[in-house]
Amino acid sequence: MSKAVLGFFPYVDKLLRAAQRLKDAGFTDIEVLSPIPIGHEIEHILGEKKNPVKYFTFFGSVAGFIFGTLLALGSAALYILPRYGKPIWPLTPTVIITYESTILLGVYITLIGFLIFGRLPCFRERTYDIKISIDQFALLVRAKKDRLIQVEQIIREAGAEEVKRVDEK
Amino acid sequence: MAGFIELMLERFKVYREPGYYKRFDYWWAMVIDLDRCTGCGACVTACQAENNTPVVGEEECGKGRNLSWIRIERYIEGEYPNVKVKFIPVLCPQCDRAPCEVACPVYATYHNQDGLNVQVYNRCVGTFTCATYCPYDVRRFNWFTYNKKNFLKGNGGSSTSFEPPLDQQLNPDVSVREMGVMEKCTFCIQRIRAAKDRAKDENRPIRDGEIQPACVQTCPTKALTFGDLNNPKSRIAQLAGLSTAGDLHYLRESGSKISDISSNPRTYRLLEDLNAAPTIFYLKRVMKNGSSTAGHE
Amino acid sequence: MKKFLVYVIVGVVTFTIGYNVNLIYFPDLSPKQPINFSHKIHAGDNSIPCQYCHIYADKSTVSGVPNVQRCIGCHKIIKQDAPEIQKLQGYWDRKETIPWVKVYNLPDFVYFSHKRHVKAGVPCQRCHGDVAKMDRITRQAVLFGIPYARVSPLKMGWCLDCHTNGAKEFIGMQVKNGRDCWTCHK
Amino acid sequence: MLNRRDFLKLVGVGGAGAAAGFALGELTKTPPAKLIPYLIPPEDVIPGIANWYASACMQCSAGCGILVRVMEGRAKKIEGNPLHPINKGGLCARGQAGLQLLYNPDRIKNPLKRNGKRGKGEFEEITWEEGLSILTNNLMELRSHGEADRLYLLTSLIRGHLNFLLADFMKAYGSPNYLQYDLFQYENLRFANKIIVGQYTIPHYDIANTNFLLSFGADFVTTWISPVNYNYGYGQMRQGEGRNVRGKLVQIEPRLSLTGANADEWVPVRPGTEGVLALGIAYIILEGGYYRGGDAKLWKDALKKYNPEAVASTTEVSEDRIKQLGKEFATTKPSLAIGGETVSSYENGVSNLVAINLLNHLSGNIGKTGGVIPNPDVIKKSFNPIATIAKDASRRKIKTLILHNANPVFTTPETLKLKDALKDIPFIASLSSLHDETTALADLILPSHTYFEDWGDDFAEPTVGYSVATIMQPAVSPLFNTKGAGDVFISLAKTLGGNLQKDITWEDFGVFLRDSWKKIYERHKGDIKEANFEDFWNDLLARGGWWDAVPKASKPVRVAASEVSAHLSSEPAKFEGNDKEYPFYLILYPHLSYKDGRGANLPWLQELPDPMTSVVWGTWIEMNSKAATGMGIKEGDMLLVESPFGKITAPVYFYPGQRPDTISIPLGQGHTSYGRYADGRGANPIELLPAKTDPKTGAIPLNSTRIKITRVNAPKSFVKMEGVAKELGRNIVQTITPEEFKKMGKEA
Amino acid sequence: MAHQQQGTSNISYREVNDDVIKSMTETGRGFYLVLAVCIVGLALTFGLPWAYQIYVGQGVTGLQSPEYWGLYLTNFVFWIGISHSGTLLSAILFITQTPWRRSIYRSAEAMTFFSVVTAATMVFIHMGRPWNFYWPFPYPNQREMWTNFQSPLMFDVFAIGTYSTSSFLFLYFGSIPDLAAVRDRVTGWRKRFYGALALGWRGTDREWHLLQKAYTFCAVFIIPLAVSVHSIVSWDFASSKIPGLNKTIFAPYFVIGAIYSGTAGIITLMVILRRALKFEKYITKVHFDKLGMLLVVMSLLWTYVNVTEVFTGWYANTSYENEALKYRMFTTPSAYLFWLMIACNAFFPLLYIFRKIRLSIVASLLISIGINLGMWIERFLIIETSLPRKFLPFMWRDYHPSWVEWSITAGSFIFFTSLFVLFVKFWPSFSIYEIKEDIGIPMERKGR
Repeated sequence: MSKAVLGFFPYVDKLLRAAQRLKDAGFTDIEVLSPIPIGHEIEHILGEKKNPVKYFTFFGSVAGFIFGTLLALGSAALYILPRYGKPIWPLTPTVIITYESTILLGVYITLIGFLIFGRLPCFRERTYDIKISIDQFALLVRAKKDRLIQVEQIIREAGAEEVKRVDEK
Repeated sequence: MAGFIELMLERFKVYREPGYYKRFDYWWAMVIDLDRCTGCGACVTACQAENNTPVVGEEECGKGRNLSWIRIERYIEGEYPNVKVKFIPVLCPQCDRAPCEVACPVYATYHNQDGLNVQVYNRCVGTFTCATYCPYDVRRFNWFTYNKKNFLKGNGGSSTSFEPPLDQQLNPDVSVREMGVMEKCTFCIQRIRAAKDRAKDENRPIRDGEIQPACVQTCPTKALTFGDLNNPKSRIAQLAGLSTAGDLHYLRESGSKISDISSNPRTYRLLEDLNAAPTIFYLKRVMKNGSSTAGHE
Repeated sequence: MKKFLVYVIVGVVTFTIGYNVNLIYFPDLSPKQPINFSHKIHAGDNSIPCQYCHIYADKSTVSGVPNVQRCIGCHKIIKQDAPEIQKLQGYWDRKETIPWVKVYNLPDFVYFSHKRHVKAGVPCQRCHGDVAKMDRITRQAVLFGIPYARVSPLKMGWCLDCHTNGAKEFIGMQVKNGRDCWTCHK
Repeated sequence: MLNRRDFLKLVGVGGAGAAAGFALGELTKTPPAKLIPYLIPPEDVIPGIANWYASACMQCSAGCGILVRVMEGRAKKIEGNPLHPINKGGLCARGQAGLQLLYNPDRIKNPLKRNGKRGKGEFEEITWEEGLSILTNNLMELRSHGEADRLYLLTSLIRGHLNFLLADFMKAYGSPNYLQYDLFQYENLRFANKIIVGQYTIPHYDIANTNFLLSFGADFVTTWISPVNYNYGYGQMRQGEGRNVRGKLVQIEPRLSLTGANADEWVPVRPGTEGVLALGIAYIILEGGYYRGGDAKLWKDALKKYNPEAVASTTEVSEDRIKQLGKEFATTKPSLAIGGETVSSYENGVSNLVAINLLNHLSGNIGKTGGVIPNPDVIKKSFNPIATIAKDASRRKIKTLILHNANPVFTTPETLKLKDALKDIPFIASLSSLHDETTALADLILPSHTYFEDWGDDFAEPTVGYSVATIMQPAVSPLFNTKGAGDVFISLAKTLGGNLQKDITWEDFGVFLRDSWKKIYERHKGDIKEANFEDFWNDLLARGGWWDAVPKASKPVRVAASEVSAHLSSEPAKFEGNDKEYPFYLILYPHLSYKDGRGANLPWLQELPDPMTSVVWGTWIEMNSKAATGMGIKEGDMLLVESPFGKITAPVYFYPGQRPDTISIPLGQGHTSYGRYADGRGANPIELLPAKTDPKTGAIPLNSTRIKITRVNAPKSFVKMEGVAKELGRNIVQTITPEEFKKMGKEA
Repeated sequence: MAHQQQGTSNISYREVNDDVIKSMTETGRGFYLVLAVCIVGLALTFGLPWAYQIYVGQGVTGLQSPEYWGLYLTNFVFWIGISHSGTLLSAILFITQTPWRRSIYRSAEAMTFFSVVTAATMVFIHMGRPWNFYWPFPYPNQREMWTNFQSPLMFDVFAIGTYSTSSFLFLYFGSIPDLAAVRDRVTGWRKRFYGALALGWRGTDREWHLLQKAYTFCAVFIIPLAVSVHSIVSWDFASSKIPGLNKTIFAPYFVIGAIYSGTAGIITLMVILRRALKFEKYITKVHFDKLGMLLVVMSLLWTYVNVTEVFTGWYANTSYENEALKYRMFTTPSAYLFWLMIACNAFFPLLYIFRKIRLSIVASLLISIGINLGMWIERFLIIETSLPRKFLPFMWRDYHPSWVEWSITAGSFIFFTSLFVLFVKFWPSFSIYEIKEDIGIPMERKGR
């Protein structure tokens, strides 16, 4: 169990200021909790986030493509029933099935990727405050016990309305 | 691994074959001589007797829901006194490139090795697509459970389609179709099956003329002929003017008109321009004043 | 309120389970026959060939139940005083037919020909199990005294098993057009 | 969370649910199917394998041979007997539908005794013993009163050995009144043939081999005399094997029938003038010098008033047309002229038919292949008896009437008052399989077998130039508690005693039939050559009949002009009703599927679309749309049709193949007591007819009145299967011209 | 971040939460009334007739030979069409970062999902043997039977399956932050319910980042998917040989029609929601203005493809096409419908050219309902004037829908409405966080 500091800001520019100062002071484990995405602003300060989801998208689509092709052609070969004077393995209809399954698995696996990297779903209690979902922007800073006071100080100075220490489970 | 790839390539070649069958085991076909057909309707009743097609009653007939697998279409041209009446029996022509086959999502209809367009009743889920796609309107649907439905309502009487003891007539070789399935002419496939069974017992191929579907059998004028088109000596091959093997190959491979191939200038196929390649060959009716349409050169 | 809901849910779920358990695990696989006819005695102990009684098996789609005359033909002499034979005698004297209960039943849309299978050399036991060991005909397959499956499930996949390649193993013959739907459907 | 009590409750609920589900599963299980073995296996029956029994079709009087497919004792299908010379394997829709007669739900299942007022349809079931004893007692009483000749027996057309048996029975009983009745008995035709061909029979019209067929209203494709045979002939005539000329068919009739639809030319003649037109053609033949006989001069004199101008004005057929027809008929060899039901059904039917037959004589078609081939003589049938019955009954001459499958009440006009006359008969017994209109008036109903359940035979008439007999055998065991008519009469004879017992000694009809066939065998004729009768009999049953394919050489008949012209009338047929009040000619014609109405109780036939109109399940009125202009009539409207004698209501169908001054209505519907499929359906146009029968032949003239129509508001009952009957240039039924066809033959 | 004034900037964040959550938690009598009407109506017009149809058979419909396709298929195409705009529009506007999207897209997406569901039920209602509904799905089974992937109906199975699940996921993932917001405000069973749905969302920068990325990918996928869905539906018809159906123009024709009807559907829905939930401050006239402009564009496009469709038939000049066209355009009763459709879809929407009309809520409502009526007629005519004029004139026969079909058609609308009513109650029907984005990021110094 470690300790962390949670500071609430009503305004984003104050939060950004606090984050910048913390960064300058050498704190790295900074998390922002917000009711709306403020990704662009915060990325300037905390650095660009990696986006691993795109690989999921790519491999999901490829998997969907293969799945669709195999399903359409494979099942046709399993039980040979000719129809319409067309081949058992027609190309045009297969393309459509493949197209749809590419999208299907693409979407599914993208979202699975999002869940995995977003560490969702997660139902154990984590540091949170219901104000965040309304209008409060919060900075969650994890640091060694002895430096917490410094963190509190920086956050307060930056203009936080409320600062509290929380237990990080 | 190399073997597997080779196998797959080989498969690919076979499965990319249009129509899949290079040659049907038998190629059942029918020739209908319109110059002989009088439109008497014997075939319609014979079919109904053979294939357990229910009677649906006046009301349902009025909705076009009669289940006869063969019908006589009658076209009248002209006004009194110059009236031209023409008849044509229409039944499922077992198209080689049947539009219905591609429509079914569950494979309830497909093409078998005998060149028949087959309907598997108990696989049908009833999407109606095959019937909609069929240019010949020969597919028929079981709108009700006919052996439960009283079709004489309003006329005082009460009767189901197979009112006992009428049900004792039902042909055990043909299933009684359930509500909600599509059905159509099978070229009396139960007779084909029986003939194959017999031929197998006697270890011989099926003889020409051995199989007669109910309509062909009963036709008083012998306007209908049934047989194996693969056999160039068969009666139908002769009648249709398709008596060389080359003709047949050409017929299967190309979408060209039968009049280009057949040696009988009377041979034609119904709605040939739709390119469904039906295997019923009609022989043109001989009629004074010619056809009302430009059917010939 | 909430409890009631739980009860309803539990009730419905168990009801469904009970219903399906009955249908799946308690079908009448070995119905009681009007006469306790034992295939074990006839086909097993006395090694009477199947087609001695099921005379139509190689001629027709149906194999045929032996007619009463045929039963009586032997039992005029054999074991006349056994109680079950007395029952048979009773039917014969009253000129009644015996209402045997069907064990193997195929739906109306299936075409099955005993003749074709018998002529191809498929042993009867392949589908009907080792009737020579059964006192009463049963579709319940038993291993070490524990019922575990059906003798033949009579499902489409099971039929197809032989019709594709399986037949090769035991009669050395491939079924021609085995996967054509209209081989078995009508 | 979950305390003990709750847990137990849950377990309880769960257990109860599972038990209930299990119980429901048990309840909803389908009971196991039963396997019922034979007690003693029938010899030739293998379950699952069909047996075919040869028999004769009794749906009309054509006498076709059939094969009945029987599985496990039940008939499944009828097919034409390919060996049979009449139908050559073909069968018409009515023949196919015979099965529904066998399995008709409205068949009489037990003997019935009348239980209320006559005609009310109240009957009680009795046993055969009771039924037979009622009839026996009645007959005994009649005989003991010395009134044996007051027993009348009225049957449908029976031509086989049953006919002999019944004749024997009636003779031995002492009554001369054994009558047979059918609406279409073709008596007029027989009469006309007597004059020209010299035989009181219907000859064989060799359509198959003719090159020019001139048909005067003969709808031989649908119902006329022997449709399957003529259809076969038609097929051969058009595209027969080894023919180098395609036969031509010209149809002369006011309403385009199905045959007319298949003809190369249709001549819409004014109704009733067909005979005149025929004589006009005869005039051309004589004028053109095509007649080779020595008495040409006499004929010319006799026919001189039938010059083309006069004929053209009477018949409304142009002079050129008449000349062209005459020339073509005379020059095309072989040619054939036939006169059908339309022509025969005018008031002057006989003279029309004589005139038409004369054409055959004049162009030398009689006795020639492709012409009129005389048939072997058959037993002379009774005169069409309906007027007799009506008269005798109303004079209280009839004490007891036994009916067998005859239904005159439906097929005679109301104006003949047959129904009232029957009410005067003290006792009516009916041997019938079906509860028809006449049977409904009976006091005692003894249900008879259908032709699938009974022994029997049939001598086709007309045959194909040589004798043809068809055998019937019980293909199925009787469905209901019925008996064959032959068996009934044999057992009656036994109980009645006297002469009857002496003459009729067989134990049942099957034995009688076999004995009778022994006599035929002993003549050693025909195609079946066997050393002993057993083999002969087996062959007969297997083949379905006996025939002697050697045609008899016909003797030339002397036809004298003076004699013939006595039978000719130069006047068009007369129609009842004046043309001001009743503007339309009425043409009644037998329906393809019901004929005179006998097929109306078979649902397959009800649902068979009429080929010309595609109407199902009802009656309709055929009318040219030109005639309807200005009357505000739309297709499907209900019309009230009135003649001076009666009226019916039926929907209208606009039919271009119809003279505008003529209206046609098919027969067959409008039953009041003929089972659930026929009752209350459509209308019976016979009700429009006057009380007239032909004085020479007793035939009922169907086309003898004029009618008027008015539109009425009545519930519509009009179902037709056609959508639009125009091809719209879609090349659906493709054709080539005869000229092209001829050229084609040369190339090939 | 693009930030436009939409007349919402004076609303506080808290107010947004309050408004949306109030619409979910505070239930007035009106809601129960509507719900009760919906449930009863559903049972009477939808459930009972369908049960009757299953019990007696498809014969209770007016279907017949050759019109084997009737109102059910009309409804199917109609609902698939309606489904189009929701997700498609949402995705397109999302990618193009169009700000006025934010307050309407949630209900538009819901509309998509529910109309796809409605369309799917139509397929099952249309089936002859609906108890075998699972047979067209490819899954391993003891029969060793697979499905026919050549069949246009199988394309449908795949397209609709993909579309419905994808658009549901699109809807759901877009709502996660809002579900979390709801979770934070409610108590009791609702807390657990929304807690589970929110998946433990906290709103960290990482979560926001990933969500936005994933959402963008999905949006990119959804656009071609949506286009393919209605093309595939059109191939059900176009891959037949039937005159009037076998047309290459069908795919764009259907897609344009679908977007058109979908957009009109959104307008109708917006008007109703705005009134019912009193959300006038979020759905402003600006939205109607923009959607109105879009409708003018779609209307012109629709007119163009329709004219093309008729032209191709006219130029084909075969008996088949001529008769089908004649039947559609000049034969009663379909001619009435045809010209009504032209009026509703080609002429009335042109009124939107006037700004006054665009800003008039009543006019918008009327025109959008008119468009949807017209689009329904279009689908009806496509099917019901082509099938009765197939190749063999002897089989021509007019189609008369039965009361069962009409009832189920009405029922399908109630079905859709019921689903939507429940959605409004159980789901944040406006995107809380995106409206907040619209309001703007709170800064101490405005304008930064």
